[in-house]
Amino acid sequence: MPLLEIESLNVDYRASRGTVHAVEDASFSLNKGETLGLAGESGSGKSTLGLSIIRLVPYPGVIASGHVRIEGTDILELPESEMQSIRGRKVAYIFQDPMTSLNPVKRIGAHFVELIRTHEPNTSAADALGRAKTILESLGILAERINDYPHQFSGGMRQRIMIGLAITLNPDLVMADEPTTALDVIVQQKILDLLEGLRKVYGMALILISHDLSIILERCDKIIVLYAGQIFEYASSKELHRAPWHPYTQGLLHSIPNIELSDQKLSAIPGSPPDMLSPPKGCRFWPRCPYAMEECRVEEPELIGHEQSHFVRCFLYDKKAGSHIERNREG
Amino acid sequence: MKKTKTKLRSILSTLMPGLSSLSKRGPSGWMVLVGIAIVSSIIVMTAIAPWISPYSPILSRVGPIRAAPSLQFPLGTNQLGQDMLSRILCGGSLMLQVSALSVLICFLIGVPIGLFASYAGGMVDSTTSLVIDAVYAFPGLVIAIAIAAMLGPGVINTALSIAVVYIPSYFRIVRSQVLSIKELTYVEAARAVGAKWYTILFRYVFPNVIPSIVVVVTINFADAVLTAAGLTFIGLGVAKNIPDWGWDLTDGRQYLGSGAWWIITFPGIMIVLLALGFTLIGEGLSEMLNPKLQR
Amino acid sequence: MGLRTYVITRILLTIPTLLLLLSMVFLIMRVLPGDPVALHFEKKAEPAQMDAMRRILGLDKPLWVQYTDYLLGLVDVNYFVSHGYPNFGKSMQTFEEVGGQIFSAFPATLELALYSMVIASVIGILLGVASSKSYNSIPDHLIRGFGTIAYAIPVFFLGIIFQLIFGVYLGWLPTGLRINPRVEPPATITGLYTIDSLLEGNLYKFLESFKALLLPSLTLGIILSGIFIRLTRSNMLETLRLDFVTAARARGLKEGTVTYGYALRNAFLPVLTMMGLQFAMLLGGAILTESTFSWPGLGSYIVQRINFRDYTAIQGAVIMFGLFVTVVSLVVDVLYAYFDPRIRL
Amino acid sequence: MVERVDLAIIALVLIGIIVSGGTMYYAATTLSNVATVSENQTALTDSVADLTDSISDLATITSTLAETVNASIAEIADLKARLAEIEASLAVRETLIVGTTDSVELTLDPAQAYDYFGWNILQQTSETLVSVKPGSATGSDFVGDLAESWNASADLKTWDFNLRQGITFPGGVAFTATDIKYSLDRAIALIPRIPEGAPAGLGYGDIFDTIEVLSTYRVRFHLKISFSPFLGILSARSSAIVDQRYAPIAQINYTAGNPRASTPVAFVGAYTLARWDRVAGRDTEIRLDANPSYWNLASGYPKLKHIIFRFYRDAAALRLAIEAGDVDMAFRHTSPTDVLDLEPNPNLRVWWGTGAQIQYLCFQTKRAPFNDVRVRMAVAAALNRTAVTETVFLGLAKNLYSIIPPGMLGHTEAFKDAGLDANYALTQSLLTQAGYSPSNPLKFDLWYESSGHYPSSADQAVLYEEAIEAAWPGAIQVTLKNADWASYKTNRDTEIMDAFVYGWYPDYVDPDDYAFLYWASWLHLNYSNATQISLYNQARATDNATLRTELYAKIDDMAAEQCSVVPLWVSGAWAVTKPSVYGIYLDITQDMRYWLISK
Repeated sequence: MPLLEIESLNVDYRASRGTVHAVEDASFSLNKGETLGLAGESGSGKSTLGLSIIRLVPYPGVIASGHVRIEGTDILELPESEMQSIRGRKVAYIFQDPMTSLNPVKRIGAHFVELIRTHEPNTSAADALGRAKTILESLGILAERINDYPHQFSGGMRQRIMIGLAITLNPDLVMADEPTTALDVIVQQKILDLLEGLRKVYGMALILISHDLSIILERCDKIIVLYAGQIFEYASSKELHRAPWHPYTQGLLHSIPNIELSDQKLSAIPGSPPDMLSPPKGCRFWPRCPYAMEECRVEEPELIGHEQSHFVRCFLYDKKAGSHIERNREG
Repeated sequence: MKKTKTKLRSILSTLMPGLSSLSKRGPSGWMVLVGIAIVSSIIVMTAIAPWISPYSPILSRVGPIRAAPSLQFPLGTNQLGQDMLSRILCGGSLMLQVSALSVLICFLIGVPIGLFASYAGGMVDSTTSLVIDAVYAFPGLVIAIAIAAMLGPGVINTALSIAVVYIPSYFRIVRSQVLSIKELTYVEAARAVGAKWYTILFRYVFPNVIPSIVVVVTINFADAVLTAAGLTFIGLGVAKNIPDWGWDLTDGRQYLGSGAWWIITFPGIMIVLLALGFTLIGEGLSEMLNPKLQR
Repeated sequence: MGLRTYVITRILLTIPTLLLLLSMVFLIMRVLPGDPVALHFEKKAEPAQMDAMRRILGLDKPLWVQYTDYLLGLVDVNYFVSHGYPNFGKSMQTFEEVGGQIFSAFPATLELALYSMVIASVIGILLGVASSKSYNSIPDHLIRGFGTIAYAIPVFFLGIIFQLIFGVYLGWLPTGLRINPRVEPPATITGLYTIDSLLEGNLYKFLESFKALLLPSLTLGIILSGIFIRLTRSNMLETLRLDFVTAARARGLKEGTVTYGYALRNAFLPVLTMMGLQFAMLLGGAILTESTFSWPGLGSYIVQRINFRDYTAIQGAVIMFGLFVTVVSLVVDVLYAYFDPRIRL
Repeated sequence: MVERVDLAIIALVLIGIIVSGGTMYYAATTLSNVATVSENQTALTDSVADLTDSISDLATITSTLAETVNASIAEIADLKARLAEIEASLAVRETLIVGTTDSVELTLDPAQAYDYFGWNILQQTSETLVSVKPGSATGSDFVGDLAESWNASADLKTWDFNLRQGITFPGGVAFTATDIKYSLDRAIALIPRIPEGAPAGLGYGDIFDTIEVLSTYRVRFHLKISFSPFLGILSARSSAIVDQRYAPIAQINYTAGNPRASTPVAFVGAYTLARWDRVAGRDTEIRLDANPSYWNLASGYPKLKHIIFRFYRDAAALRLAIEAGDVDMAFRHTSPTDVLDLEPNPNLRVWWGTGAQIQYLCFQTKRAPFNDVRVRMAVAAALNRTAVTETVFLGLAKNLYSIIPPGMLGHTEAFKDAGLDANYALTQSLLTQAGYSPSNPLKFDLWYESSGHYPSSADQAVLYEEAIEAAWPGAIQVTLKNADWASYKTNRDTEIMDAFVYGWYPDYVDPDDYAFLYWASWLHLNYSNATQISLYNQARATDNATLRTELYAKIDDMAAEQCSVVPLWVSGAWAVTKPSVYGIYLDITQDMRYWLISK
């Protein structure tokens, strides 16, 4: 049984000006210890997808339909109290901006103690503090700083603390939403390595959410490419790297500088993501797609798969599952 | 509920195009709409009062003294046997005049001072701030009372005494805005290309201040109404031969004990409504204009 | 900058403010039509008598002399030591020491202000939090409605309504005065009846004075709570959307902890400052409340004195009010600095 | 780890909790007391029943019995104690609690006090040589208090008094003629230093010449002028006798700062001032205790041991207080509406009396339009007094057609006889003579005082304006203007008011204290009339009642032709008490004599 199983999940934002389908019919699954990457431009709904896994879609978002199963139990049916006990203990979430994700008026220690004692009520504050110290140590933060306030730490250190908080109760699944975008490049690598290392040590599954495909390619086993709330492509990172199917994925890959290909011409995808309030009819990518065809404008492609490892949402590939022979592009 | 909403919307949109767009702005939009509805209907009522009021509002003994509401006198009569309904219909004009005047004065004085002082900065700014804060840090009503007593009764005098109290809040809001806008890049840019200070002030800064001023104006309207009522309550109202909710409210008090609740209740409600109308507009706007609250 | 230096500088800064206020009032009073001298004579007043009275009141001196005399009086240390309050001069109408009058009236106002502040903050914060939690739902609208209406009611109108309901029809609570006329007021220690009666250990008196205090402070508190609800709500809405709140939820913390420990605790600081700013307004409301409830406080004092053109009394009261407000805002600032770890004093 | 910011919220909530908690606790304790008592008693009866049933567990039962009995006894005793304590603190018996909206203006020194309430308190604590007999209709029949008998010389310039003997000040010092001399000399001596005091106001300087002690119990007054209302002056509070020990001749109260510090409390009155608290220049509590050495104890005065005054801000509050039974008596002022509303109330009793407070309309005769007597008369004729007395005062004030109120000698109906009341025909003809018409309307400002110095003055003004303009629609345009008392007085002195309403309250009950209003210099009406003044002085100089009556009547008649000052109404007087209170005299003197009251 997979650790995480998402089935035809729909998340809507019900704004006063209309409804936005932030996540549309998303289905995938994740096993213990696996790493999954969620790639996509900002506004592609990757964070929403991530948050909906712990049922924290921000107002006015609502999970319209679908199932999110953690170890088989559908968390969308759980009462809030049980949901709370899952958050942080089974599933941990690391946020994009470490500067703002700690309570500015609470000491670092307090964050840990609070977390531990919420989930393990019969731990004494002292023990909890002890555990916090050791974790900080393991993250390379001096234990005596446990009584400092967040604003006294640098961004990198705060992200370490966030990671520390995430792994304190060694959860089965850690989600990291753009964990490094707010940090400068050198720190980024350090943080990612740290995450990697911890993951190996504790054997957690990891979902890495990022707009930066390159990071995901090098860190994740599986990759999901999201566009305008839809899964466009879903494959193992090797597969994807070798043969990206969807024109959008290809576009993304072309925009990554690659040392191996010396004579690579970098190219960005023309145009910009659609207005989610009124997405284009048919395939949502066709306005920007170099291979756009008649049917793309009319009807919406489905996610079709070949083998269990590679799925794509594009008319360039035959509806008949099995053959992944590309149709001649002239046709 | 829904029906009435749509009905109201259609009415308003025919009344004034653009209002309907407000109703799309969620609850805050609706607050503004309702506020506008209340205020405008009161204004209209007061305007047409002379034609629709059944009796002269100041003619005494048109009926028995302190008569309870009846068919002949729907809102009863007061201690002089004047018809309360007529007085309610006409009684708004004074409040409206006073509040409108005081807002005008506040605006004409507070905004320019705020703009210039804070734009000039330095000594000018700090000294004006000191003075303004001195006034601001003080219970406005006391100042209003003192000045009202000094100037003596009268619409303009009352308006003035109220204005003095609220000028500081204009100054402060304008100042805070200007100080932030001053540093914005496009203002910097304008300065860099050598735009004159007044161009910057009025072309670039002022337009950005307006929204927050609008909020203050509406809130000020509400406060002016309340303060005017308060001054009358303390005995600094205008002469008694003009129908005024404030006076009726104040008088009504001494007839409560003998059970004449209608003398005080209706003018009280009217004042609350008027203030409420303005407050709704103000709060709605401020919520709409507050970027932090936009979702 | 250490806390002490901060406080001291703040206090020093209030001096020019107060001086400014004083000078303004000093001038305003003197241009007011109406003459404290004439007010002493109901009918016949020969010029000689008028001059005599003018001399007695010290109004025969040139204005600047009066002003400087007054200022010198204020800083008269010996007087302060002997009387226990600064020398505000003598009332121009009753010839009593203004300082004494003010300090006998001040506790009433303080007590009223204190209780209404507590009521306002408790109502304001609790309802504000509640409505922000249920953003855009029925309870939210109801609470906002309450807040807006509360803000729009003239304070004395609400007071009169309360008197009518609780005083006249139900007869539960007294409609005026600080304590039931049949009860001896408690011995003055703090001047706050509720506290003094407790210090006296006389619960009967406490109950009586508390009953008397209930309606006025409720009136003022409710009016004020309107603003506090709005403040708390908007600040909570802002804070609730910050990352660390979501992060806290993502760590599975109880909703209560998240709301109060995280959101409110951060939203509270700006609310605190605004409360400080609202204090002046509270005192303004207190004036009307006092005259509605026959409350013998500084508010009704100043109104009554303005009618008598009692220059010295009004100057004293103004200084007192100004001092009160500035002290409160100072306390608020210090509290803020103390509570917010990001600000180091 | 306690976070700092917690404290803020906690602190806020805590205060709330403490306060409400305190109340809860108190309520709980009292209630539980009562509850346990009844519980114990039921338990007791039960156990008695058990006793009869079985003797087996007699021991236990007796023990419980003992316990319960003891317990209940203890509880009851406890409750009794509390009750007693409360009662004691209230001292209900022999105490009259008076609610009022008045307050002593400044001091209780006869040489300075010059306000109704101050005088009213002084009247309880001090004595004068003579006073008006309670219930007197005319206010001119005097009885001796400190004086036993008196006689005046023919020219009314020399007055002799034989004093009552055996009267002592509190502390046993005997009262003699020297005290009379001392007290009045003091009052006169202080005039220059207390220019606003009553002696100055009543013109002691112009009346008194010298005071001569003939013997221990005989005193003689030499006057500068022949002065018939001299007994009136002597009955005024400013002529009250003070105790030399407590009222040094040089003492001016306000120099002492605190008026109480220097207020002579030991007079020879029926009551002594036991307590006088002021907050912010307004009385908060006044308590009078019976004077153990009062000269008239023999005849059973004062009837009550204690008089306690409670002070309310306004009539509305006072009405609620008497209605709720917080006070035994409400005097000065419940509004006409309220008093009429309370009259049918079986738990209350309303006492009616004669008023002497008057109001009148003044014309600025210096300039147009009112420099023309016809215009003054026209407006006077347009006034509708009845509308005001009936509508505003609900009939509790009476139309006044003479400056001298009814009951006093010299009172006439002059203005009515001259047809100067709601006589629109006269108004129109007079205005036509003066050249006014709808095409050339008469315009003037009508001023009223708006800070509550006079009762419901705004409502009156509205009615006056209405009546005046109704007299000749279109031809009269009145602009109603108002000012607070301070400004009103300034306006009076600066003579900017065309026409204004003013009031008068007597210092002593005699036409002499009213008639001069027609030409009073301090009204700044620029009106004076030698004939009237000479008539006035003649009336002063004789004690022949019929002659005086004629003289005052003449003055009134001339006034009705001149219309410098137009009398409007005279107040009524009333007090509201609980039915158990009696002995209240509301006569023309306006004095409330508390020593006559019992309950």
